[in-house]
Amino acid sequence: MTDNGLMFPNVDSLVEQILDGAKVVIPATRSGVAMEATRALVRRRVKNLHLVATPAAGLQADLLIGAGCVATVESAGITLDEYGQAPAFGRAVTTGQIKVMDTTCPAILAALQAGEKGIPFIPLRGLIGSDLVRFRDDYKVIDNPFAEDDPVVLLPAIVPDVALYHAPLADHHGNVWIGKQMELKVISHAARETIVTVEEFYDGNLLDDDRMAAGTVPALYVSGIALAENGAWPLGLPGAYDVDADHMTAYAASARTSDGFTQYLADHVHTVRAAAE
Amino acid sequence: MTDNGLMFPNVDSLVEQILDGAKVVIPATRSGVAMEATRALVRRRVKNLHLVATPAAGLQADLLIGAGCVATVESAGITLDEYGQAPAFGRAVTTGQIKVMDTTCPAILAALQAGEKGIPFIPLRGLIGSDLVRFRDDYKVIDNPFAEDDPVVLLPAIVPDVALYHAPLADHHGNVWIGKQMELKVISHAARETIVTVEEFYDGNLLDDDRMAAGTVPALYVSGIALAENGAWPLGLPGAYDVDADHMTAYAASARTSDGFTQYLADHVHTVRAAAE
Amino acid sequence: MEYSTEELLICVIARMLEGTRHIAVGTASPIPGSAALLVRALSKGTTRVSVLNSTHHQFWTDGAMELFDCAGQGRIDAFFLGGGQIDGQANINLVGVGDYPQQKVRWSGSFGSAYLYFVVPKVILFREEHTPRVMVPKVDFVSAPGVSEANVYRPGGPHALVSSRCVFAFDKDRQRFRLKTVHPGHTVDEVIENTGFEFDVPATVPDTPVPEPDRLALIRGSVAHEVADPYPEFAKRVFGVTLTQEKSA
Amino acid sequence: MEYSTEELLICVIARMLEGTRHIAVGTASPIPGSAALLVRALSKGTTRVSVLNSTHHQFWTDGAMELFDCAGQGRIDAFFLGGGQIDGQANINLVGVGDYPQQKVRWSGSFGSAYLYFVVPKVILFREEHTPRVMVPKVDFVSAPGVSEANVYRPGGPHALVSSRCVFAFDKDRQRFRLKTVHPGHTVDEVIENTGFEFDVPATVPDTPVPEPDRLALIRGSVAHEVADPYPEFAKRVFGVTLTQEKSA
Repeated sequence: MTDNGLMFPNVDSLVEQILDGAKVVIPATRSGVAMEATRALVRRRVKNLHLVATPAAGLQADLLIGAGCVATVESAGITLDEYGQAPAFGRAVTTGQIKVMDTTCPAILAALQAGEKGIPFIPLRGLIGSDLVRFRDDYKVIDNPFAEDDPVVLLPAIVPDVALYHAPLADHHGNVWIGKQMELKVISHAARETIVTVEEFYDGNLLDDDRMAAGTVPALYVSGIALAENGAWPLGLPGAYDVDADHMTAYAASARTSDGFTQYLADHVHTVRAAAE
Repeated sequence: MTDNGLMFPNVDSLVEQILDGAKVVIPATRSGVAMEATRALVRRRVKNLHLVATPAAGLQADLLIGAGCVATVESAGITLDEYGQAPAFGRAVTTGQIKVMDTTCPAILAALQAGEKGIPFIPLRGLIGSDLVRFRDDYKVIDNPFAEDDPVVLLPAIVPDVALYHAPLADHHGNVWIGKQMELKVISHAARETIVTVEEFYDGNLLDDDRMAAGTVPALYVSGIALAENGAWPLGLPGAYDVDADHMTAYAASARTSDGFTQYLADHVHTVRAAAE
Repeated sequence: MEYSTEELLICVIARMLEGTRHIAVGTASPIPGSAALLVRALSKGTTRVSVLNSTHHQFWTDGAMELFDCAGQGRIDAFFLGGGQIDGQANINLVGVGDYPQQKVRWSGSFGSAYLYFVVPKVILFREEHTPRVMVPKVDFVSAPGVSEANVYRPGGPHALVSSRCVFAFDKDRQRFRLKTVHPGHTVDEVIENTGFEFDVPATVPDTPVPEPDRLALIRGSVAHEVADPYPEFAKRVFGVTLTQEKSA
Repeated sequence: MEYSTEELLICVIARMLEGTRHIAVGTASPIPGSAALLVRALSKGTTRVSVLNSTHHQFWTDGAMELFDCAGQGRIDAFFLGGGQIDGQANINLVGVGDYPQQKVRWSGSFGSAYLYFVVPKVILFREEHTPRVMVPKVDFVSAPGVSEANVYRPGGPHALVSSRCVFAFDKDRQRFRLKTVHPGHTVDEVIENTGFEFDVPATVPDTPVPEPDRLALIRGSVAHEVADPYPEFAKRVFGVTLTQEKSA
């Protein structure tokens, strides 16, 4: 193991890398959400984040929005899935507290792939005639130069400042194993920095075994790693553990009101740090 | 194991799926080249193939071109690497026997990714001012609609009829393991049909193990599989075996003349079938 | 044979999907998901079903991009969409009620609708609640339009709208719904009364066929167990089936 | 201390690359590859080197796309290109001699040049053969142009041209080469005579510095062993090093 500067002693020091106003790209609910890091960001009172969901988000976005950390959300959907609508998100939209850049899943994914490729924009079929295009000044409809009378939407590339996610494994070289959640590869490539929490460390080099390498994000893209056992809790981590359904049900009930949300933060976000201190 | 119609008893019956005139996308020399299937195609005297290299090719293209199977080659390079220039390719170009659609590696890869995404075209930086753009009527330079005075090249999507490659493993469900050769995933997605030879079969389902799934092309994309031990010979297969350097040196020497090339076919392509009959 | 409303709806949707090569099912669609799995069971394996978030009924290895890329390649033949609001031109609204962006009620968002509605040949709109607040004259926000100008690339689009009261077929030429069948126990007048948009009503509107006993048996047997993987709450509530904990290696 | 031409060239290129964050090396570049590995050894690990086709010196897990995507992201700071022909505007030709397409001599093709030359900040042109047939007034085919119009997106471009006779620096403003140093044993007149294109010659042209002994030791030690993985023939010929067969698991 070399001292490559990538290893952080804890999640709180790791999230110091994410600055106020950063454009932060986050995975979908079932892809490995860095919830422990999210709680650390709330404790740090990060401000004015621009969240980009890959391509949708849930509890993570709802917590950050409710805690006042978010200025803008770019997403195809924010939902607690079977636990209902995302209550803090709903409140923030209806009160105008945040700006929402509504879009459709493949648009956000294609725009991130454009960021990955270093191309300025990417076309996508569909969308034409939807209000998503009408309200997105940054989407353009052009005539396909390769055909006659064929309108097509162009999406500008998304280049986030930071990708933040939770993965099953990292090795001491800074390589991160994401399995088949290939959209995490895309966001790691597209973002300038990639900040990761992991369940555990892997002995050896993930790149030395082709079976592991196929699902690995090389250290080249990684700016910081910290250990966070159960780091996606109360969400699940594919292949490792399931969502904590009771906790999600309780969150959905608490967060229905502003007071309930504040109480949830006190009980599950702020107190943890107090206990650790 | 279900009778899913994907399993072919041998390579000769497998390559019957590739019709004269097909647009066939092939991998680069070190990514898993279906050489045994290529010899079967030469024996079958397939005609007028349009080869698309991902993004360059070598012995496979040279053999098919020399044997008169190819009308068009779309590639960033055809080379025998350390064994020298591709002699049959060179002859075919200087005599005008084949049409070459010259391009640069990332252009062919991006155009295949456009095929994968079902988008009609994709932009790419670079290229402007090169003769690649001048001689490719199908490439267009437009003004980036998202910036002022910013010319950018647009490449039309490539949707091959067939992807043909050799992989380390397939399971009996028709899933194919490609490891980290992710461009094989791209061509399997982009092409209408995917035809694969494999070193060996894997017991169980490759999709059931997340470590394997990350490097697996699902059966959804696969049209036919046949076993071909040493199927990339004389080229290498990543993680399995190296290139047969002596054979490559001998090929490069033989193929320097048309007669030598014909003799090579007789010795190493046609006789094999005679021996098997 | 007795049947539940869910079982009726599963059979209705399954009938529309027989012979389909590849059906994809979204995250919040247990009834369409069950219908797709029923069709697969009936097809003896020739129909492929990809249930998002299922451990066992999906074939994706390329992350969140793959469903959409796969649809763009023309490899997905049927999909389901819903809507907080649906109007008579088959426009759907998944975003919210009131003037955008600062709406009175905000829902989760448009998800894949604005793409899949264009590229999947057979999109079935499914919404159990059939009331004037859902079936509206004009949606407040068009997440995905039901119809497009002739020059817009659109191999896909709406095929039918299935609710707890009836089945509408979508007529692409007339750009309107036509009442096709009314579920047993419901009436044409009731449908008209509960629908905010205008639609065509033929002289006779047959009843929706009731579930065939052999299909009910399949639904309650293998389908119920298969659907418990992606939709455990649904399987428990409707079929009384609980999946024993079974993890992939 | 005695040294070979290869060792001189390795040191020349290494001097241009010190402090570079990430150097990528193509498939047919053993001398630049050795230079990059020398820089890495000198950097105590802060320089990253990605050698294509190497088992041990590359970090790619996203297939053939990754090098180019990575360069497009601005994560690759230096790369090497060659050319069957190179002209005085730093245009390179990897395609062939004569009128395209039915050329008299056909080479392999342009590979990544038409992209990487635009997006990698420091591109070093390397071609050992320094004769009028390589260093031409105007290339027959522009695989990748040395210079672009002001409005063309081009964070990258040519930094220098290294041959077996000399080092040229490229002057972006004047769009020409300037003779920077001449290798020991060679002369300015010889360079002029063997160069088909015009270039600037300063009043005094120093000799190319000879390899430093500590660097020679590194080259013959760890670098020779590391370079034997991607370039076994080269390592055997130049350093007499053969890699013992060592396969990754």
